[in-house]
This record gives sequence, structure tokens and C-alpha cells, in this order.
Amino acid sequence: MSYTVKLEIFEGPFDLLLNLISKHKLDIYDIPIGEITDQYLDYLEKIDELDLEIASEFLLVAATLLEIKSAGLLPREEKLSDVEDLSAFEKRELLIARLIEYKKFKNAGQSLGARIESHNKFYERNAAVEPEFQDLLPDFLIGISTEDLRDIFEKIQKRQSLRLIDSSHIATIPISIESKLEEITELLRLEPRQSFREMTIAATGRDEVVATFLALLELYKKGVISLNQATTFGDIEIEAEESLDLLKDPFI
Amino acid sequence: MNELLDTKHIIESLLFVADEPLSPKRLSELIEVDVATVKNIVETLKEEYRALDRGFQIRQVAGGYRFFTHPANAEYVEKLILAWDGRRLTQAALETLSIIAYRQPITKITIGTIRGVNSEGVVGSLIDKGLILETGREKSPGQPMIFGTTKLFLERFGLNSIKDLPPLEEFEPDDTTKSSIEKQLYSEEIVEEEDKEGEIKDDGTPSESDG
Amino acid sequence: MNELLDTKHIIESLLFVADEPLSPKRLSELIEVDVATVKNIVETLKEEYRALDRGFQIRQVAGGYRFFTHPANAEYVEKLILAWDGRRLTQAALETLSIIAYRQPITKITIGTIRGVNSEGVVGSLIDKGLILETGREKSPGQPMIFGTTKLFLERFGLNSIKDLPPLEEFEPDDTTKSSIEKQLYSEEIVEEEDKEGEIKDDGTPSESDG
Repeated sequence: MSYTVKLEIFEGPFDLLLNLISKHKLDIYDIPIGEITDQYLDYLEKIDELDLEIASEFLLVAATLLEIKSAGLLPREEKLSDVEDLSAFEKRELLIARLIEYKKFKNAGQSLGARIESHNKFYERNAAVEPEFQDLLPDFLIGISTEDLRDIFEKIQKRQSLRLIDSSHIATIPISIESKLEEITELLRLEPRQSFREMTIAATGRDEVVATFLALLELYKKGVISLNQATTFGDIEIEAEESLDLLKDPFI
Repeated sequence: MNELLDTKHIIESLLFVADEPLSPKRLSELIEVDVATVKNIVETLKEEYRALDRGFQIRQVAGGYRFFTHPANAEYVEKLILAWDGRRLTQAALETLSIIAYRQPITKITIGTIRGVNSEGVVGSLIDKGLILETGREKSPGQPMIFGTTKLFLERFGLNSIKDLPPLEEFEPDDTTKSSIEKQLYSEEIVEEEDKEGEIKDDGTPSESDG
Repeated sequence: MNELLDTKHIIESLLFVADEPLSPKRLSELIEVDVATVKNIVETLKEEYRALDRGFQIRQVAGGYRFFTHPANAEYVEKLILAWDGRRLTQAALETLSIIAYRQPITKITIGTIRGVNSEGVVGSLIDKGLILETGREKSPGQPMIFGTTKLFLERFGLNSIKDLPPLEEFEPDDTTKSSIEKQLYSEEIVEEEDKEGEIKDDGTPSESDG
């Protein structure tokens, strides 16, 4: 499998700051969003097939950049606390200390990554119990009704669903992803094959396109649609799986 | 000769992790050697385990070769299995079964994605219990196997068809979830509105904020 | 002597059939021999597999012994079984995981403060992957949930216990990085200084041009 996820995907402000500091040697008060975007598009182009996870992280990065640029450097929660009383100099000192602390964990994360990489080659034996011993296993169907099965399934869905794409950095999408999800689910029931361009042709603006995209990612994650993109930056084909029908307006 | 040794090494690994019996043909496809060689190698392995008196053996069953524990130790194996964490097993099995019931036909990979853990072993044991079966292959790269529930599953739950499963209820997120969604989506508006509220408050007018 | 051989035989069977790491203590209870003997026998088994170049090995993870396939054959094993989806951990996930591993028990807010970003999503996906779990609530206002790593985390990362992680101090950024961080955050001053340097250059002083 050629998953070359060797990209330096960063997610948050500290990571971003460090990256800018180490790679671009830029004044962080003057982040060139265009340049960073170009760089990311380059990365994306190098990937054989568009990896949705990377694409969505890219959205986060782009949004984060805008946020930093507009909102200043310190994380929002801090503004409410005593940080406000600090002088500009002290704020910087604090920021430096936190960046160094963060860098330590980032390094540790890389070492964890290397560790799992080397451990990945070991596969544990995970086979089912031999037929002779099957009867010893507890009969998990005792006392289980179809309603129980449904409840279990709904619980798993719920567990999954609040991994809704973390949109904390795309603070003001006036269109809610939930309503988009509903709308798309309905559309796909009427017409199970659609293209992303068709779907967004009437979009009122970029934010609606983004919301549509995020909603599709969510449906994809739930396994109720399949996505296919023949060429990089080509149109995305969306196809509803049969399981879509089993979802009864699941997002309201 | 060295190559044969390598092949033996690989076949041993494959049989060792496999969830279901592997046919000589399947093994030959996986490692690209001919079926006769595969058969020879497996015989060699069988003989080695016998000679060295290992605690496991390879036997040929319907469908191919499979590893088994040595029958002499059955008593201890039973003791171990009886002490397994029943809740863990039950939960994994029920989760997997409910996903297959509501999402069939479905691949192992999708089951794994939905559950968030590798579900290989559980799928195998549901097959052994006759509750699910392989229903075909997906028309996608790699053509992964797809699974669905069996007639036995319907009988066991007294269903005429899979359509008789209770419909999924409307997804109603709990309060934490809701407020987290709202926060994520409307954080900035809320801040603005709070400011407004502050002004209105002086008049004693209660303000209703709509998102 | 014969008895020892039998015990070895049984331990091999038990490790073979187990679906989780078995601790020396657990094994000793199951077969009623002392822990030291268990440990010796497992070492013997490990050595035998190594000497005979078997396609599997025993490794000690999460406080117990478990069978794994030989890493040399990973490529073939992957053709057969589904890889655990957690093998694809993003940088963000690894970094969050390391914060939790070293600082557990820890709240989401603390994680977010260290990372400088809301980490709700990453924490959720690590829970889904079974690598971390809610271990309780902090005794502070609001009683936020606290998180720690799971046994699966140890298994997946091949650690016997959390103490096996290298000390965090090892990851202290080097001086170059530190000074680069400081320099950049004082960039305005630096710019001024560079201007001065530019003037000095006329005197024949070599100047390092801006990066």
C-alpha cells in the first residue's frame, strides 16, 4: 500500500508557528497565506489519489491561518484570563515557553510514530477460537432482541457522529453541516449518483461549497456513500450505498 | 534451497495469523509459488511440529489448512477460554453483528472503520456461529469480500426478512454533543449576541437570541 | 524433567490460543507452576523459535506474552488480514497521544493548552481507536473528564508498560531550535539589528544575510 502520509500535516496554531519558524523564517506577524496554500496544493498534487483525511486537514490549516492572522497570536481562552494584563514582552516570553514545551511533545510524538512504524510489522494472532472450543464462549445472543441490536447500532453511530469533522477553526460557517447533511441525504435518495460540481452549482458562496464538502466527508465516514475522483482536482463522483436508505434522517 | 526456506517461513506466518482455513490454492496465489510446493512445505511443517512436540499443529479441514492447539492440552485451553472476559467478547460480537445487519452488504474494512477497531476475529467467529456469511465481492480495487446476515440470523430473531428490523430512530444527539456542535458552528455569533445582550439588559428587556 | 516439557507444551498452547497478552502470573495460575518457571519456559520458547527461524515469535507487551508473526513476512501477512486502522495516525494524533501518555491523567483543556488548539476531535478519534480512555473526573470545578492511555496503546506500540517510554527530557528541543524560536518571535528587533549590520558591512565585516 502506498500510503505516503509523510507529509507534515499540522493542525493547530503552535504547530503552524513552529513550522513557519523552522521552514520559512518569516515574521510571524506577516504570514503569507498564498505561499502556504500553494505549498499545500503541491503536496496534494503529489498524492496519487485524493486522501480525504488530508484534504480535510488542509481545510483546517487554511482556516487556522486565517484565524491566526485575524485574531492575533495567543489562543482565545487565554484572552479571558490574566494574560491580558501582561506586557507585550511578557506575552512573548510566555509564548516562547509554551512553544518550547509544545515542541517537546511534538518530538515525543515523532518518536511514538517511529515506534509504531517498527512495531507495525508484527501481527498478533487474532484468529477466532477453534471450532472445538466455540461452545465454551458465552452465548451473546441470549436475551438479545432486534431492538437491542438497533440500540447498539445507534450507539455506535452516535459515537462516530461526534467526530463530526472538527470545525472549530472554521468558526463561522453560516450554513450548518447538519442541515447540509440532511439536504444531501435527501438529494441522494432521489438520485443516487451525483457529481460534486452538480451538487454545488447553485451554491451561494464558497462557504456553502465547504459545508457541502464537509457533509460529504461525514457521509463517507459513515460508509453510506462512496466517493470517486478520477483525476486530481477533477470532479468528484458521489454514489449512494444501499445503506443510505436505512438511515432515517439521522442528522437532525 | 534458501528460497524454499523463505517460502516455508512465509507460509508458517500466514497460516499462523489466518482467521479461516487457507487452501493450498489461496496460499499459492498469496506467495506466488505452485500448489505442489505449498503442499510439500505444509507437510514439512506438520512433521516438524510433530517431531519437536509443539503445543500446536496444522491440520487439514474443509477449506484448507488451519492451526490447532495440541489436543493433549485441551483441558488447559478450556480453562483459559472460560476465563475470558465475556463482556468484551459479547460487546464486540454484538456491535459487529448489528453493523452487518443494518449496513449489509459490507466489507470488513468498513466494519472496522465504523467500530474503530480491527474486527477480523469477531467476523470470523460470527461466521463460525452461522449468523453471517460472505455474500460476494465488492466491485472495487482489491475486490474485498462483502458480508451479510444468514437465514439462521433471521430465524434466531424471528424475522421474515431483513426489512423487518426495527427502523433506526432519528438521530438525536445528547446535550453535550448539541452544545459542542453549536459552539463549533456559532461561536462568533454567540459572542456578538452576548455583547448586545449586555446593552439590552440595562432596559431590563429579556433578549431572545436566535442563531 | 518430563513435567517441565509438559509445562512448556501447555504454555505454548495457551499463548497460541489467547487473544490478549497473558501475564506470567496468569499463566502460573492456569497451570499451577511458579512464576519463575513460567518466565524461564517462555524464554526457552523464544530462543527455540529464534534458533529454528520460525515464522512467529513471542514478545512481551502490555505486561504479558503474546504471539506475533515474524516481521520479515509483514508484506505477505498484510495481503491476508486487514491492518488495524490505527496504523495511520496523523501527526496531530501522535502528538496528542504523546501528551496524554506522558501527562496522564490529563483533561482535554490541558491538552488543548499545550497544543494551542482545541483538541476535541483528535481526542475523540483516539478514543475510537481504543488508544486512550476516560479514566475518571478531575476534582476541580466543573469536574472535567480526565484521560489516560489504554492497554491497547501499550500493545500497539510494543511497550511492556508506560514506564518503557523514553523520558520526556530526551525530547527537549535543541539549542538551535530554541534560539530560532526566540529569534523569530523577536523578529522586529532582529530586523532593526540587521539594518545596523548592513551598515557595518561597509567596514568589511562579514554579515550573515537574513534567512
